[in-house]
Amino acid sequence: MPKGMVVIDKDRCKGCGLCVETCPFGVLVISPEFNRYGYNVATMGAPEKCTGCGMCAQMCPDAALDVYRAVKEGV
Amino acid sequence: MPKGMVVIDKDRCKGCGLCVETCPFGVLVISPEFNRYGYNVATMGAPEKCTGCGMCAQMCPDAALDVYRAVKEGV
Amino acid sequence: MEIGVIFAGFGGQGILLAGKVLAQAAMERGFEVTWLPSYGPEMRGGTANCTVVIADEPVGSPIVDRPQILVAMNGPSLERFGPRVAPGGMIILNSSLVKEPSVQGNARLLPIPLNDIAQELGEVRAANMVALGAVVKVLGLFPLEAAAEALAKELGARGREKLLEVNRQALWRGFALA
Amino acid sequence: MEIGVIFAGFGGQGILLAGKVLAQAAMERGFEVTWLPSYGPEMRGGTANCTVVIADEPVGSPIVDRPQILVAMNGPSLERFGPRVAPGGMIILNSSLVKEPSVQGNARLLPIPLNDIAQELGEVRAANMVALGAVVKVLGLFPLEAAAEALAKELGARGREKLLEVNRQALWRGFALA
Amino acid sequence: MSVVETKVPAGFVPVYTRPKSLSDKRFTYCPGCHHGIITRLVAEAIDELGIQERTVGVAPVGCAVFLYEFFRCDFAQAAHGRACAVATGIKRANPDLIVFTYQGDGDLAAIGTAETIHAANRGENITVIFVNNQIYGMTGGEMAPTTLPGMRTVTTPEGRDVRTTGYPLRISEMLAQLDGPTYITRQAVFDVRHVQMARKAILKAFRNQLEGKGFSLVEVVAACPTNLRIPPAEGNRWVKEQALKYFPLGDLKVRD
Amino acid sequence: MSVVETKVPAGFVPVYTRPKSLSDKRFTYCPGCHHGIITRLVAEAIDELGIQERTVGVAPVGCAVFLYEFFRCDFAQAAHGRACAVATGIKRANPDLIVFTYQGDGDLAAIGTAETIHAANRGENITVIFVNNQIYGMTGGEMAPTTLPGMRTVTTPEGRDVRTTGYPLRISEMLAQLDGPTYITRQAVFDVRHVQMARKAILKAFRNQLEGKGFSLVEVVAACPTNLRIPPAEGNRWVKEQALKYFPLGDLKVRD
Amino acid sequence: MKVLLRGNEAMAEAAIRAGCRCYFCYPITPQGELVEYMARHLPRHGGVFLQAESEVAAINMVYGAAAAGVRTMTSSSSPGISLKMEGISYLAGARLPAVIVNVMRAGPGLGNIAPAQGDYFQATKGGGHGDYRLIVLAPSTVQEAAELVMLAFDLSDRYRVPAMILADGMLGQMMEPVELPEPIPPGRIPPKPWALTGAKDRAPNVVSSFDLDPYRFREILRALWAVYREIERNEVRWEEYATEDAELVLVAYGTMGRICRTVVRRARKEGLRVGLFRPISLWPFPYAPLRRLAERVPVLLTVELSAGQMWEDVRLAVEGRAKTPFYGELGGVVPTPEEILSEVKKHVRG
Amino acid sequence: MKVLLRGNEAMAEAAIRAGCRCYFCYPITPQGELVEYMARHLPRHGGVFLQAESEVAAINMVYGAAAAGVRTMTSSSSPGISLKMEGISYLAGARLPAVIVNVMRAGPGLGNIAPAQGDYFQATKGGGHGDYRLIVLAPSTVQEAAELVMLAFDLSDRYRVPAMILADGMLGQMMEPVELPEPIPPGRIPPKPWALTGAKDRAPNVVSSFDLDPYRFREILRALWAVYREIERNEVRWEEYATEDAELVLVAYGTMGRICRTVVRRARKEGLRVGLFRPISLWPFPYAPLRRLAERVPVLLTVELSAGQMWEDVRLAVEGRAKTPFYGELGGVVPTPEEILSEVKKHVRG
Ligand SMILES: Cc1ncc(C[n+]2csc(CCOP(=O)(O)OP(=O)(O)O)c2C)c(N)n1
Ligand SMILES: Cc1ncc(C[n+]2csc(CCOP(=O)(O)OP(=O)(O)O)c2C)c(N)n1
Ligand code: SF4
Ligand code: SF4
Ligand code: SF4
Ligand code: SF4
Ligand code: SF4
Ligand code: SF4
Ligand SMILES: [Mg+2]
Ligand SMILES: [Mg+2]
Repeated sequence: MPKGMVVIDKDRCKGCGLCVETCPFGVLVISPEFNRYGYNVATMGAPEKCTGCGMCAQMCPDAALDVYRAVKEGV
Repeated sequence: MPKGMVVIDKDRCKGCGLCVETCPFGVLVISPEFNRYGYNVATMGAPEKCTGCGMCAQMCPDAALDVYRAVKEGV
Repeated sequence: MEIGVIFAGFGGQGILLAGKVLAQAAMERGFEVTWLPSYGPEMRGGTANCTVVIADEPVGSPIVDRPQILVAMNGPSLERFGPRVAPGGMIILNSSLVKEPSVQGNARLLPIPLNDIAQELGEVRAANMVALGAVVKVLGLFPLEAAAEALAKELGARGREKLLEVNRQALWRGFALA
Repeated sequence: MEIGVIFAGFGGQGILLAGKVLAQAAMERGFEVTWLPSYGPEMRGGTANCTVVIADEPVGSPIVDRPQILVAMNGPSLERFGPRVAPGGMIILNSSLVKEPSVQGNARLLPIPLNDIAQELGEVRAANMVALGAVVKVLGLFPLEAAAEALAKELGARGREKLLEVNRQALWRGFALA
Repeated sequence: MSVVETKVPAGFVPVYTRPKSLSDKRFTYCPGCHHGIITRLVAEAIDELGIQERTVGVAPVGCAVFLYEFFRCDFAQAAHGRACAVATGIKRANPDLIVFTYQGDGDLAAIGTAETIHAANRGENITVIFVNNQIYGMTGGEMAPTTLPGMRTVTTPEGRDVRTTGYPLRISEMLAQLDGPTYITRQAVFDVRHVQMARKAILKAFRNQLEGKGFSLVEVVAACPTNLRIPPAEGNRWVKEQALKYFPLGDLKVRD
Repeated sequence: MSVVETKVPAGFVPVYTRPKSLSDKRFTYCPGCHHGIITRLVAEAIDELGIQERTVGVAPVGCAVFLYEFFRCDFAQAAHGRACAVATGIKRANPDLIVFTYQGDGDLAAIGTAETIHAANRGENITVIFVNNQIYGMTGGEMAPTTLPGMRTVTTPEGRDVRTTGYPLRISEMLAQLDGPTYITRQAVFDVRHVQMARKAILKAFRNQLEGKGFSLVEVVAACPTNLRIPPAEGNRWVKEQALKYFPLGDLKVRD
Repeated sequence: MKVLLRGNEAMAEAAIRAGCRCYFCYPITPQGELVEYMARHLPRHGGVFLQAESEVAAINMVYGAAAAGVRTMTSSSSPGISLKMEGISYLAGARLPAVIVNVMRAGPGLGNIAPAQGDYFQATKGGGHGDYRLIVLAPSTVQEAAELVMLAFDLSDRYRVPAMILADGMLGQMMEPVELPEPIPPGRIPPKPWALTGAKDRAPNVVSSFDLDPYRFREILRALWAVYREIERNEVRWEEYATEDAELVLVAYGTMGRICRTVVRRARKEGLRVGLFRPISLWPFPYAPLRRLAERVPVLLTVELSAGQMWEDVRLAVEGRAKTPFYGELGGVVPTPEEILSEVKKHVRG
Repeated sequence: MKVLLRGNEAMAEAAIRAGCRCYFCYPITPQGELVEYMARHLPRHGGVFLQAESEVAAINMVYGAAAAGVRTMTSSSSPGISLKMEGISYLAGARLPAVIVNVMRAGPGLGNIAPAQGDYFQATKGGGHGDYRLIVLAPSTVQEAAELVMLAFDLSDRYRVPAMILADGMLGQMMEPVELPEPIPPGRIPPKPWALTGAKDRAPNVVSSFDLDPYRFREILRALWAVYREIERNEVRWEEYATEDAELVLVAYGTMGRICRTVVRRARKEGLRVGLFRPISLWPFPYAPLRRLAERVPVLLTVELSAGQMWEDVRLAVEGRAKTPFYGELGGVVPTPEEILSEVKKHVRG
């Protein structure tokens, strides 16, 4: 299980790519998929690498990202 | 003959007394005479003391004063 | 009945106050009144005037073209308003300042040395009340006491009660001289 | 005769240009025309549209409630304008982006894979000209050459002459497919 | 609008979730516009201070005109440039409210110059968020007072000529000179570190108001990729490499 | 109007005569008002530079509203606060003209804040004479942005309360921060020495324009004895002892 | 008890008694005493007096205070009112109650400070942009000025439509005896559930005049115009004096209304059958009563301190049913009763 | 040669061709292209393009440039025009020629950017204070927009009265073929001996709208009104279309004028005798021609993008001689020819 996870609200995402630029681990990519507003939305290209650091969400201009971190085992 | 001389435009003078305050030689006074606008106008109380320094004119807010200086003899 | 009174003079001569006291007195005695001052930068020209209308019906215009009474506290006021006084009207003239009245029109002239009288009373600023006393007499609409009461009220409102006595006397002197 | 054409799509799909070239071409061929764009922040919503009216009398309203032709370059445009197309009118639909057209009204549907064709031509941004070619055919008012000339003029004014050839081809492809 | 129901996935805890004081409405900003980040930071501050139920926002005319749709709090939409006057009216009428304005550089530093300066000088106990993107975004990219020298806009087609249109106006520096304001700071959001700093500044600006300390203004140097005609990521670089030359970051006035 | 014919008396030479660029009209200012001195100094500068025939003045709304009657040069009467915009229009239309505005503190620093700042920021090649008498003179003595703390005015009957109305606005200091202006200075006229300094400053401000150097502003801290309700001589002392505390004299910006 | 007050002071005191608690202003003659009175008295009643940096700022502060649900007012005179046009249009569009006092002076431009009535169109037809109306009330005595200010606050709250008092320099400056209206009981101000008080236990409130969608905005404006129609039905006010048997009726408002009253008295003394129709609400304008009058009175002479502004409404009301001559003065000149009377005599004989 | 231009661009180009050499603006939709065009082209003609800090500043810059004797213009849209009201009143009072373009949008308040005609009163009756008038010209095509801009400069100079072009968002945004008018020959601009050019070899000139003395100011205004009367005699402009035998005439201006032209064509096709009266000069309003029309046409249906503003002028012209129904839209909604036609059918049958 990856350490982190990002939930992308596809209808909010405008495919600006700032999250992609920001993610230090190359998790996110812009997909060729259009949303209903005609934008190519962000998606997790490499979900396994996500640390749940939240940096992507801090940069997202559309508040389209929620970030979660795996509960540490034993905690 | 005094060294200086001040010509006061009585209709302009509003009797504010700034010239009186300013004159270093106590030449000017506010007279009890009213002008047509109801102001007690400035006048030369001690014309003989006037040096023609022009300070009164520089302070007059109504540009009511012209200042002259005696032509030095032999010049 | 609708009587117009104009008070006019230099700024600082208490022109507006005199008018207001007259209006107040007339109001207290049941008349309809208006008081209209000159206003704005005109007042900084060094002159002031106000118009009081006293009537027994609601006053239409507070502006009076042909006043029955003019109080001219100085020369320029006489020049400006004198010719406008209604035929048979009265000009109360401050003869302390205007020695040789130039304009007169069809009005009667009542010269009173307002400043001198006030000076005598020890308060040159009471010249306006001397004039007002004379106006009340000329009007003949209500007793001088009405003006004195109104004056007391006005001075009270301004915290100037101690000036009351001398102003009262001024009123009486003016009343007596008119 | 008064024919309304609406071009609609995403911003960046060259919607306004396609409309303008159509208007220009029609004008040069002696028709009365108007061109009216969507404007203001609407354009920042990511969509754009424009309306061209071609007529043989002075055009009244440049707004068209019931267009004869709609070019829907994407899904939302079809949804928004599709139902408005006049009975018997024509919808030129970008089937590259809209696979399963949902709305249709009483109009005929002409699906053309605009993006794919443009891609084939090596310039995806020429999809608008593919559409325009189809419009000119459907209209049947003037030869495609008129549109090609107008296009040349427009690209010239923008200093984009080198795009002319591919756009010309796009026009022809659209014309041929309609 | 279909909003994805964000349930916390099993085995995970939230690190970042959409601020509660934002409504469900999609932002109307362009892709990659810094307005979106700044709007979100304001919502985060309101959440953090728990003041949503007593906050009144004042929306400008500009790309943020729809602000009142984005927030779950009371809002007034102000005439172009007059947000500080409107905020003054609200705050004076009801000092218990937390009142903020959110304004662009055209709004605040051109048409609203007088209202901004005098509200600041009076020390109105309000919070001002000032988005300096060096352009009139909403109207299509005209020169703003903050436009950089040589920058092309639709009203400076040859680039801003400082000889005829002047230099970029640093209004925050001017405001910092006044006795009235409590807190004037300039921030940016072109990377995460700066987003975090901007977030703190906005928080402080609201906290000042809660503490009755008076006028606080947070300027955020921002990018308008649309009118710069560059992709969003380049907008970040633009701010960092171009805009900051004229608009250095940092606190300009802090009174404690 | 009867103007005394000033013939030079025999055996005398003139030391000071009424400036040629003044008309015969009496000033409408109150006795002892500093406006009169400042107006005269402007006329002296115009005389000295010999520019009367190409000078266009812009009169404000305020006690100097009648300025166009006092000068023998072309004049525009501007809407309250807008003199700098009007001057901009004139100068841009005809750069050969020498254009100056003359404005009160209500005019320039309250309602005209934006016009002043932006003309300065653009570096308009005009000359601004700014009479800061800490009051709205013409309308009867209301608080100005420059009114001193605690000072009683008709709109601050208990004295200016800085907590609700702010501190005196030092707009010259704000302007001096801008890149646009060439020359910003603060002068006074409460005694002959200061009159002379003010005179020089005004001269310089006009000369700058002649040399195409851009925006120059001379603030003159002045007294309005009427609304201070004090005799004129005390007006001088007021400036010296009270006003200068908040408005220190001197050059704020000089670019050569 | 009657007190002698200036019109400006009476309006200020009436506003305070009407519960006005936020007053924003910028000085201008001839309404200076209103500003001064508020500065002196409003704070004592726990209200906010704030001198703004300009008229533009003042009207937008009013917008803010009104949005916050407080009774609020601003006052100015003609050029200052012109600067408020955008703000007033916003108030109208956002459905905010507020009172604006215009103590008119002569225009256009800087003009002068003498009384005039040249802002009638601006007040009644919308000097700002877009389709909106203000409730416009025109007092002709100081007494009425006080009463109409109180009424203006009530109507403005009731309909959520800004109200304007259209006075002039004469009315502002003159003193007259006034019986001041009682201060309103606290409960009289209607609840304002739409006000910005913090979105606690309710959905957020928004005060705005903006809707990008023409169809939605049309609905908003239709609702607004429905309110205007209601006001037109309910709030028309006017006064008639000696009109019963009149052969000529003077139509005049405000200061000219009171002067024309004197004209009527004098005319009657001379045996002329002259009456007066004095609109009190300029919007809604008393079209219907005036039209009724026109059915039986052959001449309606409009008298204004303007080139003929209300005159247009008179003609709209009359629509050719009677003669509608006009007598006006420009530039701040106030005609005397004699001048008006001699105008009257051109149209009617004894 | 015809070119395809937006209304906004055509107006800008026409201004340049009319010799406008100082243009001051503040951006606002839907007139942005006018600003942009001027920024791009005016400097090339040696003119001054200056983006001001606000609409208030812009109109006062116009005041300055006009005072200096140069042809000058500003443009804006409704809320921005409201902010110019004081400045426009000053221009009028100071007798300065200048051209103001209002590309109207829906109001009141921020409203939206769709086309509307809600600023008719503001433009024609004086949205600013005092008794003044603007020459108001309302184009209905892009071609006419260009021509009327040129005319506006000429008339404004000739009479020393500011002129306004009253357009709307549709006309500003749409493209249409235009035959651009020739640039004016340099000599066409009349000499301006009153302008501020430096008091060399002449007495000083003063540009002002101020006179404290009501009697003197009255004289100034009487002179101004004499000019207005002259303009009313000389400069009334309108267009009639198919009115000869009409049983119903549509009265509409600008954008609605052109749409109503389509309505007339369609109505005629259906055999309905419908015509169009299109005022081109809104001030001076074509009262007399409309009144003549009312003598023979039973129904004059006014159609506006407003709650009924020009309608009042129509009724003033008609004074009961004909029926004067009204059809209007609010909020930026533009009615279709069909909608208007069905309104027409309520009043006329085939
Ligand atoms: C009085 C007025 N003038 C002009 C406008 C047009 N307008 C809308 S937004 C805007 C400027 C936007 O620029 P800015 O304030 O920098 O905000 P941004 O869009 O860049 O965030 C202007 C001029 C208006 N709505 N009202
Ligand atoms: C738009 C407008 N607002 C207000 C006024 C009224 N007014 C005239 S002069 C003035 C202020 C004068 O103060 P200041 O500028 O300081 O000049 P001063 O008289 O003190 O020299 C004001 C507010 C006006 N004429 N126009
Ligand atoms: S930053 Fe946000 S809007 Fe931009 S691509 Fe990523 S998720 Fe989408
Ligand atoms: S949470 Fe961190 S690691 Fe995961 S996608 Fe976002 S930025 Fe990358
Ligand atoms: S300074 Fe001038 S105005 Fe004052 S008293 Fe002297 S001469 Fe008269
Ligand atoms: S010139 Fe000098 S000495 Fe003579 S009166 Fe004036 S100040 Fe006094
Ligand atoms: S135009 Fe610029 S500022 Fe406005 S939303 Fe788009 S990117 Fe942001
Ligand atoms: S009121 Fe004051 S500033 Fe105005 S003229 Fe009088 S003294 Fe001078
Ligand atoms: Mg911006
Ligand atoms: Mg001052």
